Amino acid sequence: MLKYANPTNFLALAARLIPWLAGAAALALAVGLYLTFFVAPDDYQQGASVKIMYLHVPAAWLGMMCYMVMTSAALGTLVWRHPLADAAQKAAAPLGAAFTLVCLVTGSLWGKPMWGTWWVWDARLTSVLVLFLIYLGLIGLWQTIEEPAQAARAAAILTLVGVVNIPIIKFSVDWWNTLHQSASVFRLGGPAIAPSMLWPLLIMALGFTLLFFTLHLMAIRNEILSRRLRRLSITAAAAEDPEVAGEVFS
Amino acid sequence: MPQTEVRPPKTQILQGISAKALRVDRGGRAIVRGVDFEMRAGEALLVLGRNGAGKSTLLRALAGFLSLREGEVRLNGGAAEATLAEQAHYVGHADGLKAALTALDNLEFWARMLKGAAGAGLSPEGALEKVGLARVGDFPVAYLSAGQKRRVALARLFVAPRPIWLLDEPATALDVGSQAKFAEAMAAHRAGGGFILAATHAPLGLVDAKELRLDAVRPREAGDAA
Amino acid sequence: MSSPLAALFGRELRIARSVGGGGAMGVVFFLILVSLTPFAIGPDLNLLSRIGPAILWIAALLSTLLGLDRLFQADADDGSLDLFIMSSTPLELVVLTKCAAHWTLTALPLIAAAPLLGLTLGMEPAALAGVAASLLAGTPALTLLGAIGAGLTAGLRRGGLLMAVLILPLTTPILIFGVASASAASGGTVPFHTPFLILCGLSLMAVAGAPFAAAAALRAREA
Amino acid sequence: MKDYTFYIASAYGFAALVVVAAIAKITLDYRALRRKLARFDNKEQNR
Repeated sequence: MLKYANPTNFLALAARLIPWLAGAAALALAVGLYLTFFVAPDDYQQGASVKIMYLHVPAAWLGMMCYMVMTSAALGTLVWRHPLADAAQKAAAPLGAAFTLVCLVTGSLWGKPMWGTWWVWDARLTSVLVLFLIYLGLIGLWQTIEEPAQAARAAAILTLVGVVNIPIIKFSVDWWNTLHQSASVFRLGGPAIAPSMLWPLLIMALGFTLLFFTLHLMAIRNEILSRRLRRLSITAAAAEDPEVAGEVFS
Repeated sequence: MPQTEVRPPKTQILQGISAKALRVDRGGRAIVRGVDFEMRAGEALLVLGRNGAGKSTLLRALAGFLSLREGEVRLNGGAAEATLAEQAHYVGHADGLKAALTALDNLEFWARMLKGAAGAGLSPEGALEKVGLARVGDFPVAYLSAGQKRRVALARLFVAPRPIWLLDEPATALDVGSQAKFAEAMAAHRAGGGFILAATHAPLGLVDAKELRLDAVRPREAGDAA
Repeated sequence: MSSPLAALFGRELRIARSVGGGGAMGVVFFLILVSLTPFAIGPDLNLLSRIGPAILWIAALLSTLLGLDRLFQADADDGSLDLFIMSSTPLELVVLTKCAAHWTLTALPLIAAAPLLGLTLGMEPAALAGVAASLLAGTPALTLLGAIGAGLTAGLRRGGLLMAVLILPLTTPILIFGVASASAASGGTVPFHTPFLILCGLSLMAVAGAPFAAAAALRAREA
Repeated sequence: MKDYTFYIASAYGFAALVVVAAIAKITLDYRALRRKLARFDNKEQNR
């Protein structure tokens, strides 16, 4: 695995992988959408509005999964000080924020017909909102510190502190209030929803995951190139110094 | 040959500066006291003295950042009721550059912000060419070295022509080549009727410049202006 | 606007965009403050919707002020402030332009976000419109008063908190009439336009007076 | 059963909007970076 760890090899690998990943993501999403709209039955209570679940739940999973990817990249930064881990970390934060935002908005749009209000301070939506705020904080941190390696270490520490706190947040928010239907998919007794509804959900989740990895690879590639641009610009600016000193102020 | 600047009308050209018994306090203490000097167009004044003698304080007072406790500065000629500060450039320890912007953006901004009555100066590209930084014009200033930042700050003198140059240790962070060339630019400014007041340790290569020793100034004793 | 001020306005926007993601930090702080209140008060939407305007206004007040302590700090550190003082453009107009740039970057997104966040507090549309209108009228005064504080504390080490302590008491009238007009929008004895016009008056007063106070504060620094 | 098409449409619309925005931003950044890097390519091969 280490062979791909150096940025140049990674760029070559990414260039090959990205088209395949993008294709797979598009295919999975297409199948998922088809199943959602043409095959899956409506819910006896919620009617067609249950179709928003196929968007809302995968987005929530992706928001969480993205944080896990960021945490492992953070370990990569702190333990092996590897530039690729820095790039993976920085690339994941905006994507995580995007997925949690989709989760929040679709949750609100799903909640309106079901609970009558745009937003309800229930346990799971609130935890996702806090996760969204953590993502925004991380993005703010990345933008404020200019020097890439230093920013990566700072973000890594904040990510790890976050990952320790997320279960605590989850528990305290649950304690604070619970209105949301209990976790119907991962109930201890296995999924409670009908298989005809479960399949579209899993395929949509697969589509989202593939989409995430495609975008993540592309964002890592951007990050590597922008660090290279920064390095080249600095050396080019420095190169200007010695030999042209003679011609100044002429 | 530097681009010839547009000549302001005769009456507006600054003929001279005269300072009488200047006193500047900081932190309740008289840092600079009893300072007098006379300058005519084309002259240079070297403000000398050990660290803490008040060189920077005097220049900052002339630039209008600090108020004069006693004494006054009179301008002879120059734009109607324009203060000394509005006809002067000040190059201090800080370069006045925004690290996030490129050198060209910074100079473009200061050209419009400090545009005096004396018409337009060099273009930002021309000014950067003059300080030998033409090729790094579009890099963010954050990527430049201290010496390069210093030269971008000095380029400010050329984008908005103002008769008086207040220079506080202009030669710091400049390599020998740049210092020699900057001396030539100062000579050109003086030839065009400009004034230079420089606080410095390093020799600036100014030809027949007057000297104003600050640590020689004792309370109640007129500074030696000649 | 004469070209130096237009150049300054453009520069402020460019700097904000390239470093620290523009005014986004202020809006995120506003979002966090509003989200935290229900954790303290509880998830009961009826209660939250009644005090919604107050929550949004206090959050807007704090995020506008705390974003302002850096208004002159960066220029003081890199020497730009000295050159502003030397430019032929009066310092008062420079201060006004910097406040306008800061207001565009921080307050405008905040005013756009306020109604959305009001939804999470269960507020109904009339109250949301009231909050947005009152913020639009009140935030200029907040920014300009904050600029005075920023002028006083530019260059001081612990400027940020001190600035808030100095200026917050002065913003009480803006808060009172701001929340009053926001609440009046969703019915109630007081008609909407009464507190709203007073709020506009406060802002106009700030536009007229604050630049002189802030410029005097900057000149008095005698760095 | 009430008609929820508005909510479903806006949910999927918003999700599509975010996905397209993410893709657009990443590809535009990529192109801009390649353009800026081209300036250094002649002087320096990618090490």
